[in-house]
This record gives sequence, structure tokens and C-alpha cells, in this order.
Amino acid sequence: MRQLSWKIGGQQGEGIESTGEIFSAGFHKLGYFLNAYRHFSSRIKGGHTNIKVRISTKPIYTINDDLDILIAFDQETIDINYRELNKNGFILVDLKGSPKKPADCPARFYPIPFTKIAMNLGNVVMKNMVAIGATCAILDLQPSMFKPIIEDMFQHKGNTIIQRNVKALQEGYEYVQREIHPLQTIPLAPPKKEQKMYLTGNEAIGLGTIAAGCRLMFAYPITPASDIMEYLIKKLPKFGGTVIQTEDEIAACTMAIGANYGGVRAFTASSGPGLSLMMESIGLAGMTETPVVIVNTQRGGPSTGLPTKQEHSDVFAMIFGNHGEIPKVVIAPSTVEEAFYDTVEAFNIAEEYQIPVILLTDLQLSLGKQTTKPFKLERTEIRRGKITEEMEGEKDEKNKSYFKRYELVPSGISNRVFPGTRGGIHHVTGVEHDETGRPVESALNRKKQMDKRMTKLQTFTIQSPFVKKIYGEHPDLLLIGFNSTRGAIEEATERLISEGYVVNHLHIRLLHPFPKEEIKPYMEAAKQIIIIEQNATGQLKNLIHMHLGFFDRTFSINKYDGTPLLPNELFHRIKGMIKTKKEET
Amino acid sequence: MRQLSWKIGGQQGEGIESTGEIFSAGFHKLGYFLNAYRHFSSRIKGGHTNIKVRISTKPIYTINDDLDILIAFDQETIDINYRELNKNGFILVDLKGSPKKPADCPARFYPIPFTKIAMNLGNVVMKNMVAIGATCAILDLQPSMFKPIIEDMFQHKGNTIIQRNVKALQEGYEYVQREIHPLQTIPLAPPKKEQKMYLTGNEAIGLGTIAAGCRLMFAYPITPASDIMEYLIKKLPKFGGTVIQTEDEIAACTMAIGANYGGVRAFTASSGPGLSLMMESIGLAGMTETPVVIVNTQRGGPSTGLPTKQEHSDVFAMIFGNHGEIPKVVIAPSTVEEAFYDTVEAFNIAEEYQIPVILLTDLQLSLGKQTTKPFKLERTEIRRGKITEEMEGEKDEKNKSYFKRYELVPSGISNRVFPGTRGGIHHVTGVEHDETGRPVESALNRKKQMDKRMTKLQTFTIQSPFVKKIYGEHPDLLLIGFNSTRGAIEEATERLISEGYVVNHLHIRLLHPFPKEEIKPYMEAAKQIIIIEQNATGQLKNLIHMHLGFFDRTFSINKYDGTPLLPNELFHRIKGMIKTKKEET
Amino acid sequence: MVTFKDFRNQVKPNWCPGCGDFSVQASIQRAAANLGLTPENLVIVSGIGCSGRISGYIYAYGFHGIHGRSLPIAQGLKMANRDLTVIASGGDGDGFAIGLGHTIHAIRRNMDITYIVMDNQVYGLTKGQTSPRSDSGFITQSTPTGSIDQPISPLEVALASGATFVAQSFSSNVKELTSLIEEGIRHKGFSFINVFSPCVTYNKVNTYQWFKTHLKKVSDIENYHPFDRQMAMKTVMETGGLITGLIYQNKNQLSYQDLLPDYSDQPLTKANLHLTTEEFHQLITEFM
Amino acid sequence: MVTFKDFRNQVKPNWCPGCGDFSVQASIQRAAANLGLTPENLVIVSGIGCSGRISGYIYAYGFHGIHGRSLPIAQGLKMANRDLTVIASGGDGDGFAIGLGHTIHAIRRNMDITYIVMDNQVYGLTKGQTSPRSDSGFITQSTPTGSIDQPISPLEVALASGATFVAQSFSSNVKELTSLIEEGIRHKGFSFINVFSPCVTYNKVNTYQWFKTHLKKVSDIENYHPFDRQMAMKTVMETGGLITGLIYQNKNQLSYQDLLPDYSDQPLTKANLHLTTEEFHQLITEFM
Ligand SMILES: Cc1ncc(C[n+]2csc(CCOP(=O)(O)OP(=O)(O)O)c2C)c(N)n1
Ligand SMILES: Cc1ncc(C[n+]2csc(CCOP(=O)(O)OP(=O)(O)O)c2C)c(N)n1
Ligand code: SF4
Ligand code: SF4
Ligand SMILES: [Mg+2]
Ligand SMILES: [Mg+2]
Repeated sequence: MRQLSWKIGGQQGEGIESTGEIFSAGFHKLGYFLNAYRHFSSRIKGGHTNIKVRISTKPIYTINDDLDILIAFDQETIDINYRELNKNGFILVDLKGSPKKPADCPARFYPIPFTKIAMNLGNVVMKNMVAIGATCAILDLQPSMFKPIIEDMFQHKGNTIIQRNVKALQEGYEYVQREIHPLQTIPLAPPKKEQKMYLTGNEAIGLGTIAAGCRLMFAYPITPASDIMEYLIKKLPKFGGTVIQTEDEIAACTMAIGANYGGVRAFTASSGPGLSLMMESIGLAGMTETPVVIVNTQRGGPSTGLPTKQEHSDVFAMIFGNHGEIPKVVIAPSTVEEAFYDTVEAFNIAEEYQIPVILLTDLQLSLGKQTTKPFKLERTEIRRGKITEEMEGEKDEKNKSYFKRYELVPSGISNRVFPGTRGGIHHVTGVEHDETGRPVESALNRKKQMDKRMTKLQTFTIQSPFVKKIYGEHPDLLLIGFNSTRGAIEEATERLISEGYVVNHLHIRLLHPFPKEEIKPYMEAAKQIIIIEQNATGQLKNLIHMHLGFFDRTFSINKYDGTPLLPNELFHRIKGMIKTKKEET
Repeated sequence: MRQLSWKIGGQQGEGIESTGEIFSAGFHKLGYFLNAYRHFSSRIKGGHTNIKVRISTKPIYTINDDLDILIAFDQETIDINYRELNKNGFILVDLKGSPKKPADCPARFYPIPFTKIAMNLGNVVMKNMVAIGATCAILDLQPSMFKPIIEDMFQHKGNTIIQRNVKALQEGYEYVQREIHPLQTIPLAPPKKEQKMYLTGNEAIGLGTIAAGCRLMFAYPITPASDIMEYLIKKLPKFGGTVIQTEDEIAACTMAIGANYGGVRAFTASSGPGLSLMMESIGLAGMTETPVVIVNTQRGGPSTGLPTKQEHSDVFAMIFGNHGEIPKVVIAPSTVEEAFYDTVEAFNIAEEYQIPVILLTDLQLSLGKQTTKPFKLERTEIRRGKITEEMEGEKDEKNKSYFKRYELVPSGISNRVFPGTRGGIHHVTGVEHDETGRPVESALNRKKQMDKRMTKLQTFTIQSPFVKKIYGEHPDLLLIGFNSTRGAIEEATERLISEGYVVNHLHIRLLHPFPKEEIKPYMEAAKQIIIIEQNATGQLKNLIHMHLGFFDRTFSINKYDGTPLLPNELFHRIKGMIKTKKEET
Repeated sequence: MVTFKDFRNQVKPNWCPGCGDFSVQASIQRAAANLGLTPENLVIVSGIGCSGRISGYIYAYGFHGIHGRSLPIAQGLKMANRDLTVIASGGDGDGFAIGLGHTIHAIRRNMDITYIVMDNQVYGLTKGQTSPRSDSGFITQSTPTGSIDQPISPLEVALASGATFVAQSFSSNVKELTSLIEEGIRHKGFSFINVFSPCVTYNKVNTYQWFKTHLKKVSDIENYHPFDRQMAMKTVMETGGLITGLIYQNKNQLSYQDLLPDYSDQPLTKANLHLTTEEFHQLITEFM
Repeated sequence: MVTFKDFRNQVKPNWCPGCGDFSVQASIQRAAANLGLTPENLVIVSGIGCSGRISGYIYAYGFHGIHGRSLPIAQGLKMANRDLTVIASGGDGDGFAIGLGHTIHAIRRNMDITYIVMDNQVYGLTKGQTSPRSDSGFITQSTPTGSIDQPISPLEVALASGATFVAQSFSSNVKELTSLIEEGIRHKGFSFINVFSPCVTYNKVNTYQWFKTHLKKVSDIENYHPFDRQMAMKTVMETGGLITGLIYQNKNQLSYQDLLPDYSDQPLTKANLHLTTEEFHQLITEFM
């Protein structure tokens, strides 16, 4: 097999998450490409949780709909997940609790005494290792491949624990080999050997901030953003910086603004509710032309909504949520790799244009794990924009000068200067102001300063504001998406192409300012355009309508039930909508 | 003359505001139609301020560009305002400070010892009365017409003060009659006698809330919304209710939500910064289907911006500002009269649809004063929507039932029930929930509840979602605006028509859900469409593009310098843009 | 007769086994029964957090709001219907981090509601970050080398803010807690009750055992009487706040409802919304 | 030598004649001069209100933020550049209404900044509504029959929140105020200074004259020493907070900056942003 889909499920608190970690770490070390997604709920212990890991010999950007092996620690896991199983799939279920195979389940069904074996070895949590061992038997792999990972993971718990876990692994393996006859193994094709990283979008963002020279993060915990602060609090002190957990999101955002004003790259990260609270602060950053980067890891809304579920419903709020009008950039990466590089760019854009930049991800990208090419420091750069260093300050009492922080220059981008700099004294205010930052209410000044600010992004764009996969000049279909649906759209596209359709795919990275001129030709060329997004109102579709129209040719695929959009599902939904006849060949 | 434009200007704290009050009260009592707008700045004492009062024999919805009489207490007032004066206009300026007439000023220029006369009478503030008296002389009116108003206004200060003020009035009148020769008076045509009200938009909103049966207001002071709370704190206690000044806008909005949940009509009012802070709460109202009315009196943004200036830059933030997707209604009245009736409707819609409703006004409408037909209680109604009263509660321990507060009914609108009602127990949460309000994360339930909520407004509209003035079936021009530009657009339209253009005018009241189907035919019929709004990015234009396109025919007139858009100014800007030839007749 | 069973519902709490919040739930149910309340006249308003789930676990009206805003919602509700018994509740993050401003302003306003904080000195629901109540040195996901902020003292802050009812208890002591909740509900004004409610998953320092050895009852302190604000403050300072019982009560201060001029005696929610023609006329005449 | 004139600019304040804020401005300028600060190393961060305008009236870097958020901005700034002298400032509405949560959390965090509240017991800029500092019974636009909320006690709340430096002064007493600001700036940690700064336009009760007859200096209280937190609290309670001077100081508590592990000694703003290949390699190896 070139790819395998494996899932483990049970109750929250049973160690499902770390089992998924160990399992995928093993295949990562072997050199496979992985993609993992965790289904969990908003409670600490109890409640069904599962992790699905997809293993492949080539790059993948999404989990998929199918399942080859399901490890179930309880009946609930079977009932919730068995429909995903392939005909030849396996259910390995804990014997405890007398599990039953659903009547309409074609997969193979093997109750295995996971708990019993683990208990015999001294601790019930080791049933996880037993399950990994059992999986090895089915994949015809030596369980010893997990030994170094177990050693690494349990290092701090001492040798005995390590040995017991290795034992549990072995016994799971042996049990299957011994008890299941005939055992039809499903061996994986060998992987390509090359260096890879395996990490979540949030970890990539964390790495990106460090590479960008960011030294301060201010944040308030919230799912699914908290990981970023938890990662950075371990790393930033090594670079003299830190993470401050604030009293709320308003403090987080305004502190980040204060730090940026002080001359340090600083940011905050949150999710929907936190972003709603930051709207006033974002306006302040825009008005005072203070750079600030804000990460929004989208989750299910509205309100507290579905905190542990996937959604894309904050697009308009990110672009238009603050009162009044400011220049602002919204970037939406779609892979872990993009998350890293886009984070660095977010800091560059924020400083170059002296504006708030929102890095918009979604739960699937932020918490899901992906194999990716190793990030390259050389591919990043640090561009801080116009900063005035030490100057000849007017020292003479009569002639104290103010620095023209908001000088009316044609580009709209005036020089910044950091407090502490001689000759740079100026005033900063969220009130309309003149070139030195003094509050001024005159109509003339107002218009000039407003135009100045809005000019900054008049011609703004980024390198590849969208990712494109172009398969034809006049395609039957143009698929447009953003964020983590990329993998699903790519795979659906491939299947459509294999069925003879000509399909192009644009994945938007720059949501605002919207790259309308660049996108237009692709839309004009397409017979039918399907805009794919995980929200109910079609926010990207509305954005496209607003900038470009194409009302007659645009169709929407929306999903807003909290689960990720998967390749097969998407393929079938697209097929059901195709209006154009495919090109006869 | 059928109309007169009068302005008084000086330093803040000099009593300019109350002088404007008295002056317009006099003409209101005589039966004229008035419109007044105050230019002021964000400070308490000092800084130029002025009030412009337009007096007419027919209804008017805006001040205008011209000026007949300018009362100036200082040179600054002349310098700032003289360009507005008509050729035959008057400048009556305080002699004190040796005022100078600008070289290019064609108006008549009369220095008058306002201060001196007032000082002689014992108090410098009475220069205001002197000025009103002087105005009377020019208009050939008896100053005694102001006596009852002075009596009313200074009642609490005692008889002596009243008499002195009447004296000041008289002396101003006499001074002009005595000293100015020849005095070319400009007498006003007599008014139509009918009952009228003269009040600000904020006062109309305050009245509207009481008429709507609202009994609680929760608010945090902010310009230009504070008047609403200051009006209501004087009135609501008479109806058993009150206004609570909260610690911030988040508390204001969530308290209003709590009160509505409790079964009382309650609301909050604020401006841009406050609205930005309420975004999370608005999402809560949407998700929990709790009615709440929020008034946003727009002012100059972004951030603190221009707190005392006119702008329309919160349209998109009001429609799309909260994270996640909720049903919501945004209504924008354009006259004081509409402000009253729309406020009542806002409460009705909020309760009928169980949603947050935003009443969007602007500074000019909220603070400007307008003559209007007396409001009629009979024209209002109170519709509270589906409310379940007392029920047979399950009293048996085993069988305790939960009320299906979020029952999946086809309209999406389930029955509400207030705490305290027997048999109505249920749970309310901003987390996704089932029919009884229990938090549930399942994909199936999610989709159903999301659809339920979004269904509520699927076919929503209001009576006249826009005000229309239709002068032709295939007009050269269609002008579209919203909020307080209505008067300016109407007057510009009249002038264009008098020059032979065929012009229609739509003034949008329902900004969201946008009445696209209703508007479409009017847009299709027009050769050129000009969208007029006081912001920099063209928010209404973008909304129209998003819903309807018409990219080829839509043009924008934007103003964002903080001053109101005036009829002549608008007329000239429109003329400069007209692409279509006018119909030959 | 009502019993605590009347306040039970069929929902199984999703708290971790052993979580302190179970006993807080039970204590509210018992207190409500002891006071003879009926479920339909009781409303539990809660914030977001593990603790915030409590509004769904009691058979009564429940409003699970947004993080940190349970108090404004509860106050709005109380204003709407003064006849309801309103209990606001939530975690220490909810009430002392994001919601701290509301907490203090609610105390100042002194509406007749009862506020119960489930204080586990950590953020439970977001998986174990420091809270404003975490001890300095406390190690969490967000402070791997130990917290360096000074923890907030709920009792000191409540007293300093002019609270008219301040109590503290421990979720293991259901009896004390129940009776404090009863007293809080009976108190005519804002009742602030801080409850040490251990998080067995993320707080391995302030455990049941830890509290058992560190807490002292004010009733065991000689000459302590809870009507002396200065004594209360002094005792809280001296004990580092590790005391339980009724710390302070001021029975003389009128509640917000009672001070409000012309505030309807009847619940506002029962009011007739319609103006008479005369009332309306009077209102508009001002502008004519 | 620097003098207070070095901190003057050409901007004419738009405060009403007689406003208490003028003297606060002068005191900051004098204190800065007395300490030998240079304008470019001083930053005044302010909130929104009449008081908030102060950042534009002193020749130094100034940041006039949004209502209630001067402290988070100031703290972010201080983290960025520990060498700057950062003064946060604003009104009583700014710091005790909308910003109250931040005020207390800033106190807990104890960063080395100085916070000056211009307390006029009213909302000036929005034209005279009650503030959390208004006396009960105070009549304003928003409370025509008199405020019914209990006023907040800044000193009690600051002490209860664990402040390491608490002072209070009166804007008429420029000498005392100047020296308190100096001490506050010198204090290694968060310095909280509440200043009675009369609003001559909207507060006709708490006037200059009123304060003159009601305020007492702690230096005139026998045996008062400002290093005893309990004594400070007791005195504040007994005097209703109508005292001026240094109320409390704790010199032993380290500031946030000093407690923060591995926090760069150099201002972070001077740090090299670029990682070495090795540093980067080490970071990504974890995921390989
Ligand atoms: C505005 C906002 N910010 C952050 C969150 C995420 N969040 C949910 S609960 C919580 C804190 C939980 O701690 P606490 O209030 O002490 O309750 P506990 O879980 O410990 O009972 C946070 C930060 C949120 N829901 N809303
Ligand atoms: C979010 C927000 N809400 C409300 C306002 C309006 N506002 C400006 S200043 C102010 C309060 C002023 O009182 P205070 O802080 O005591 O300052 P003072 O003017 O008395 O010096 C308010 C409510 C605002 N600018 N921003
Ligand atoms: S995480 Fe802690 S607070 Fe949350 S339910 Fe578990 S024990 Fe209780
Ligand atoms: S209104 Fe009051 S606080 Fe504001 S400037 Fe005038 S006197 Fe000062
Ligand atoms: Mg907690
Ligand atoms: Mg004030």
C-alpha cells in the first residue's frame, strides 16, 4: 500500500493523544509523509476522542475519509467511526466490555485483550502500547521501530517504565501474530528517504515568530491557540524574550501594540472570542500606524460555539470587524509550511507598512500535524521598514522640535522612530492627528491623514497571493478555497481530472487586500467556479462577489458542522454540482 | 425669504450651545421648520464652536451650505466661517478684539459691542442675548418673541436673571436699529401653522425606546451617544425602570442581554469604540437567540478618531464585526422621525426574531435638531413574538422536563419563555446546543441548529427597506445613500431635476439583511448609479457590489473629513461625475 | 416540601472524577432546597470554564454566558425580575482575570445576587495555565519555570471594594458551604462567596489534602465577629486568606434595588409595556 | 543640567482654566527634571479623558491610547525597553471603571512603571457623568437624583491587590506630588499614585477648597510608617482614604523585570533579530 489510514479512539484522558503521537513519530522516523487530526471535545476527562493518522509515501495535506485500521478502546469508538472503514479494514478492539461488531460493518473485527495485557504488565495506560504493537503485526513491521521513540518520550520517567512499555508493545505484536489466523497483513510501500519535519500549524507559527525576530508574545489562553504560547514560553527566554499571560485579550493586544511601539517585534494569538474583544485595539494599531501581528486560529463559532471544531467563519470579521477604516492585511496560510513562512512575512508586512496584520489559520491547520520539508532560515528575511535611528536632537529650549512621525509622504509610509531615540520625540494617538501626532480636528488635516493611511496598501500585494494549480486554460471548473481545505481540494481535483474534467484550483493566501486583479483572469477563463469554505454564509464567496462579481458562474460548497472537509466528500459534492459538460477528448 | 441660514460661533464654554437653543426655540414656536447642527470639538472649554440653524417655511432634513447671518464672538469665528456667507449676508461681530473683515468677504460687516452691552447689564454671558436681539432687528422681528423662552429656560435662576436677559435681548435689538444705517432687513415669509416637534435624533431614539416599552438601559458614556442615557435617566424611572451607567460597554451589552433574557425590553447605546468592544456580546445574543437592541451613533473613526465629527464608517463592522455567523438586523434611520419609529421597530424585530438588532445612526442625525411631525403613538405597535406563558410543569421527580427553547421549527423561531415561568426551565448557552439548550458538539445537531438560526432571517424584510423618490422610469441617475445625508441628497436631486436630469433617489434603511431583490429593478433601470456615503472605502458601495454587482454603472461619492455633506457641495460633486447625457426634452 | 432532588437534572456532569465542582453543585442544590426555593424561580448564570458548566447541571433556569461576563448578565437579569433568586458563578479565571473589573463593580453596585467563585487556582478548561489565583512559583503550561505574578487575594479585594457579604469555603465542606450559600441568598445585597474547589487534574499543589491542613475556620478564631470590616481585613491579611466561614457582612447597607428611586416593586418583566395616550403626550409635549 | 523646562513643549493644553490636571503636568515635568531624566528616555502613556491629553503636553515621547488601556500599553512598552522611564496616566474613569481589571493586574505584575491617576471623581471629557470615584449621592448627568453606587477606594484596592508602592496626593500640592512622583519613578516596581485633581467644571462638590479642609498628610499621623501594610490599610479605612503622602512601600519585592527568568538585561529593542543557523537548526531538529 502507498498509503494507510489509522485511527485510535477512546475516552479523553485515556492517553489517546500520546498514543497518536508515538504512533506517528514512529512512521515519521521511518520517512513517511503524515497527516494527523484529532477529534476531541471541550472537556478534560471523558467523552469520545480519536486521532486519525494518514501515512503516505508522498506529500499529503489532509487526512482522508477512509480508514484501514481502527483501534477502539470502547464500543462508542466503533459506533462513531466504523463507517469510515474500508471493506478490507481492521477493527482492533479492546476485549474488555464485550464489544460488538455493527451489523453493516464489512471490516474485519478482532477483539484483543488490550487492557488485560496492560494490567498484567502493571498499568492500564499501557494498553496504548499494546495497540501500537498489534498494529505493527498487521502492517508486518517490527515493533522495535518504536523503541527509540518510547525511550525518548519516557526518558524522564525512568528505565523501568521504558522497559515495561517496550514489553507492552511486544506483547501486542505477539498476541496478533499468535491469535489471528489467517492474518492478512497490509504492508506499506517503503518511504523515500529525505529529511522532513512533522509538526502542527501552531508549532510552525511558533517557529515562524522566532525566525522573524519576535521576542515578546502576550496572550490569554484559548483553544485552539494556546499551544502557541505554550511552545513559545519554552523558547523565547532563550532569546532574552518571554511570553506574558495577560488578564484578557484586550490587554494582550494592547501590550503587543505597546511593545511594537517600543521597537520590539511582538504579537498575540487567540481565537474567535478573543479576536472579537480585540477589535478596538486593532483599530488603535491602524490609526497610530503601529505594527502588530495577531494570529487567529479559527474555531467553530459564533460565540463560544464549538471550541474544538473546525470552521472558517471569521473572514469578514477579520477584514471588517473594527469600527472605522484602517489599512490592514489578512493572510491565510494553508499548509504547515506556509504557516511558518507566512508568519515571518506577517511581521515584515506589519513593520514595513506599519499596520496590524492578521494571520488567519483554522483549527485543522493549527492543531493538525503535517509532514513538511525542513524549514529554511535562508528562505526567510527580516525587513523592518523605515526606521529612523539616532538623530541630532534639537537641544536648544526654544527650538524643541517634534519628529514628523506621520509625515505626509507619497507612499503614505512615514519613518518610525522608537522611544529612547534622540531627536525622535513625537506623540502617538488614536485621535486624528497632524504630522507630529498632535490631535487635530480640522477637516483638511483629517482628509490628508486618512488618505495617507489608506494609501499605504493601495498597491499592496504579496508574492503569490494565491497558490494555483492550473491544469487547463479554459477549465470546466475553477475551485477556490483557503486555509486547511487545500489538501482536500487538491485530491478532489486530481480525481476530477482523472475522470476527464479540466479543473483549476486557486487557494487564496491574501484575503485582504483582496488580489482581485490577479484572480480575475482565472475566473474569466473558467466555465464554472466553485468556492469552497467551512462556514454557512459563504464569506469568501461574498468577498469575491464584492470585488469581482461573477454572480452567474459562482457556486458555493459550504460545510459548517465542525468536522473537516475531506477529499472524497468534497469530490462527490463537486460532482453533484457540475454544470458544464466535460471537454470531449 | 422662504429660508434663512444663521450661525453663531465662539469659544466652547461661552454659551454658544444654549444660544442656539434659544434662538431656534423661538422660531420653532413661531411655526417654522428648522434644522440645526453644532460644530464642536473634543474639549470642554475653549476651541471654536458654532451652531448653524436653518429656518424654513417647508420641511428640511439638513442644514445647508450657505449662510445669511453670522454672529461672531471672535475673529476665529469669522475666519473659519465667512466663506459660507451669501453676498448679501451679514456678519455681526463682537466689537471687542477689534475684528477685521476678510478682504475677499462680500458680506456686510457690523461690529457690535456685544460684550460691552452685556457687561453693562452685569454679566458677559448675556452677550448671547444681545446677539439674538441684534438678529431680530435684521429679521425685522420683535425680540419679545423670545421672552417666554427665556422665562422657561431661566426659570430656576430667578426673576432678576430673566429680566436681565430680556433686557439684553432688547438692547441688542435697539443697538442695531439705532446704529446701522441703512438697515436692509431680511424678513422671513410667514410659517404654516401646524403642530410640530423640534428635537435631536438622540431624543427621538429615547422617546422611541419608551414607546417601545423598553424599561432598562445599560450604557457607558460616549460622544455622541450619551444624550440618550441622559434623556432616559430622567424619564425611565417614571415607568418603573432606570438607566444603569455600567463600568464599560461589555458590561452594558451583556447586562442588556441579561435583562432581555429576563423578559424586559432593554438596550444599550454607544459609538464606534464601544461597539468594537461589544462584538463578543453581540455574538452571544445571536447564538443564544436573545433579543437585544444596540444603538450605534456613528462618529469619525477609526479608533478614538474624531469623536465630535460626522462619519459613516461602521457599516461593515455592524454587519460583519463579530466572529462566527449569526442572524442580525441593521437598521439605519435617516430622519428624526424615522429614528423614532425605527427604534420602536428595532425592539419588535429583536423580540420577534430573537436576535440582536443594531440601530445605526450618525452624529449629524443623533445630535442635529430637526423639525418633524408630531410622533403618533398609534403609528407604533408592540410585537413581542413567540412567548410561552405559564405552563403545566412536570412536578414529578423522575420526569422533570426541559422546555425546548431551541426547538427545530420550520421558521427557525422557537418559543421563548422567561425565567420564573413554571414549566419553562431550559438552559441557555453560547456553546452550540440542542433543543433544550444543552451543549452538544455533534456534527448533525450543529448543522440543524445553525440552519435554524440562519433560517430566521431568510426572507426577512421591513416595510419600506429603503425610502424612494422616483422621478422617472429610466433615470439618468440613481442616487443611493443612507443615514443623515438624506436631506442633502434630496435637495441636490431637486436641483438636478430643475436642470433637466431625470434622477431617482433611494435611501437605504435596512442595511442588513440587504434588500437586494427590491433594489435591483431600480438599479437596472438607471443609466448611472452614484452611491453617496461619508466614509473613505465606500462601504455601502461594497455592500451593493457584493449583493448585486453593477460594477460598470456604480460610482462613489465619499466624504470623510468629518463635516456633514451639504446640498450644494453634493450637487456640484454629482454634476462633475455625470456620464449620461440628460434626456433631451 | 422541596428537597435537593428537585434541583437535580438528568445531565451527567463532564467534570473529571474528583473535581471540586461536584460539591459546589450539590451545595447549591441543598441550599436552594433548604431555603424552599422552587426551580423555576432560581437562575444560575455562569461563565466559561469547567466551573461554568454548572448552570447546565442544576434543575433551574440556567444561562451559560461568555468568559468573564456572568456578573453583568446576572445583574441585567436581576434588574428585569427582582423576584428571581439569581446566582452567578464561575471560575477564578472567569471572575478574577478577564472578569475582575465586573466583579468589583458588581460588588460596589450591591445588587441582591449571590456570586460563587469556584477557585481552583488554575485554568481548568484550557488545560492548566496559571490563573490570577495561582501561587507564585506555581508551574503550569504557561509558566514552566513558575509563576512570577503575585496571586490575587479574593477576600482582600472584595473587602476593599466595599462588599457587604464576604464568605469563603472549601468544596469538601458541603455543610459549611451550603449554609454560607443560604446566608448569601438571604443577604439583601451582593454576596461574594469564594470556594476552594480543587482541580484534581491540573493543580497538584492546592489539593484536598493541602486545604485540609491549611484552612482555618473563622468560627475558631477567638473574638472574631463578622460585622467588623477592619477586623475582617486584618484577619484576612494575617492568615493569608486561608480561612473559611462568613468573613464579613454589612446588614445595614441597602441593596441597589432598594436604593433605586422609583424602581418598580413588581418585577419589571411583568410591567405593561404600553404607554397611555396621556403619558405619550406628556413626553412629546416637551419637544413641541 | 536638565530643568523642568526641558519637558515643556509648545502645545497649549485644552483643559479648562483652573483644571487640576495642569499641576499634575507640572509635577511630572519637575519630577523628571529633578531625577535628571532626558526627554527622549521618558514616555508618557495615557488613556482617554481630559486627563488623557497629558501625554501631548509634556516634551517626551507620548502615547495616547484608548480608553482604559494605558497600563497594558505601558507594560508592553516597558517589556520592549526596560531602560525607558515609563509613566502611565489617565482619569479615574479610565483607571477605575473600564480599566479597573488592568489596573489591578498591573499592580500584581509589578513592572517597574509609574501610574498616575488624575482623580476628579467625575467623567470630565464626556461632560460630567458619575465615575466609580463619585461619592454616593453625587448628582451628575447620569445620576440626576444622586449616585447610589459605593465609590471605589483606590488606596484600599491598590493595597489589597498587593501594590508595592501606593501614594496619594493633591494637585494643589505640587511639592508633595512632585516628590511622590520622583519616589515612584525611583521605586523598583509598580508605583501607584492617586492624585485628587479637581474638575472645576463638573465637580462642584470635591473642589480645591473641599480637599483643603478634608485632606490630612500621613506624615502628620503619629507613628505612621509606610512599610507596614496592615497599618496602611487600617489608616486608609479609618480616614476614608482622605490622606496624602506615601501610604505604603515594599522595597523587598522584586519587580517583574527582575523576576523574569532569562530576560535580557539589554533593552529587547536593541536585540539582534537574526537567528544563527545553529540556533535555527536546534529549533527545527525537535520536529525532525
Ligand atoms: C474571551 C475568551 N477568552 C478565552 C477563552 C478560553 N477560556 C475558556 S475557559 C477559560 C479559563 C478557565 O479558567 P477558570 O475561569 O479558572 O475556570 P476553570 O476551568 O478553572 O473552572 C479560558 C481562558 C474564552 N472562552 N473566551
Ligand atoms: C471604549 C470607550 N468608551 C467610552 C469612551 C468615551 N469616553 C472618553 S473619556 C471617558 C471618561 C472620562 O472620564 P475620566 O477617565 O475620569 O477622565 P477625565 O475626563 O475625568 O479626566 C469616556 C467614557 C471612549 N473614548 N472609549
Ligand atoms: S480539569 Fe480540573 S477543574 Fe476541570 S473538570 Fe477536571 S478537575 Fe475539574
Ligand atoms: S472638564 Fe474638568 S477635568 Fe476636563 S478639563 Fe475641564 S476642569 Fe479639567
Ligand atoms: Mg479555575
Ligand atoms: Mg475623571
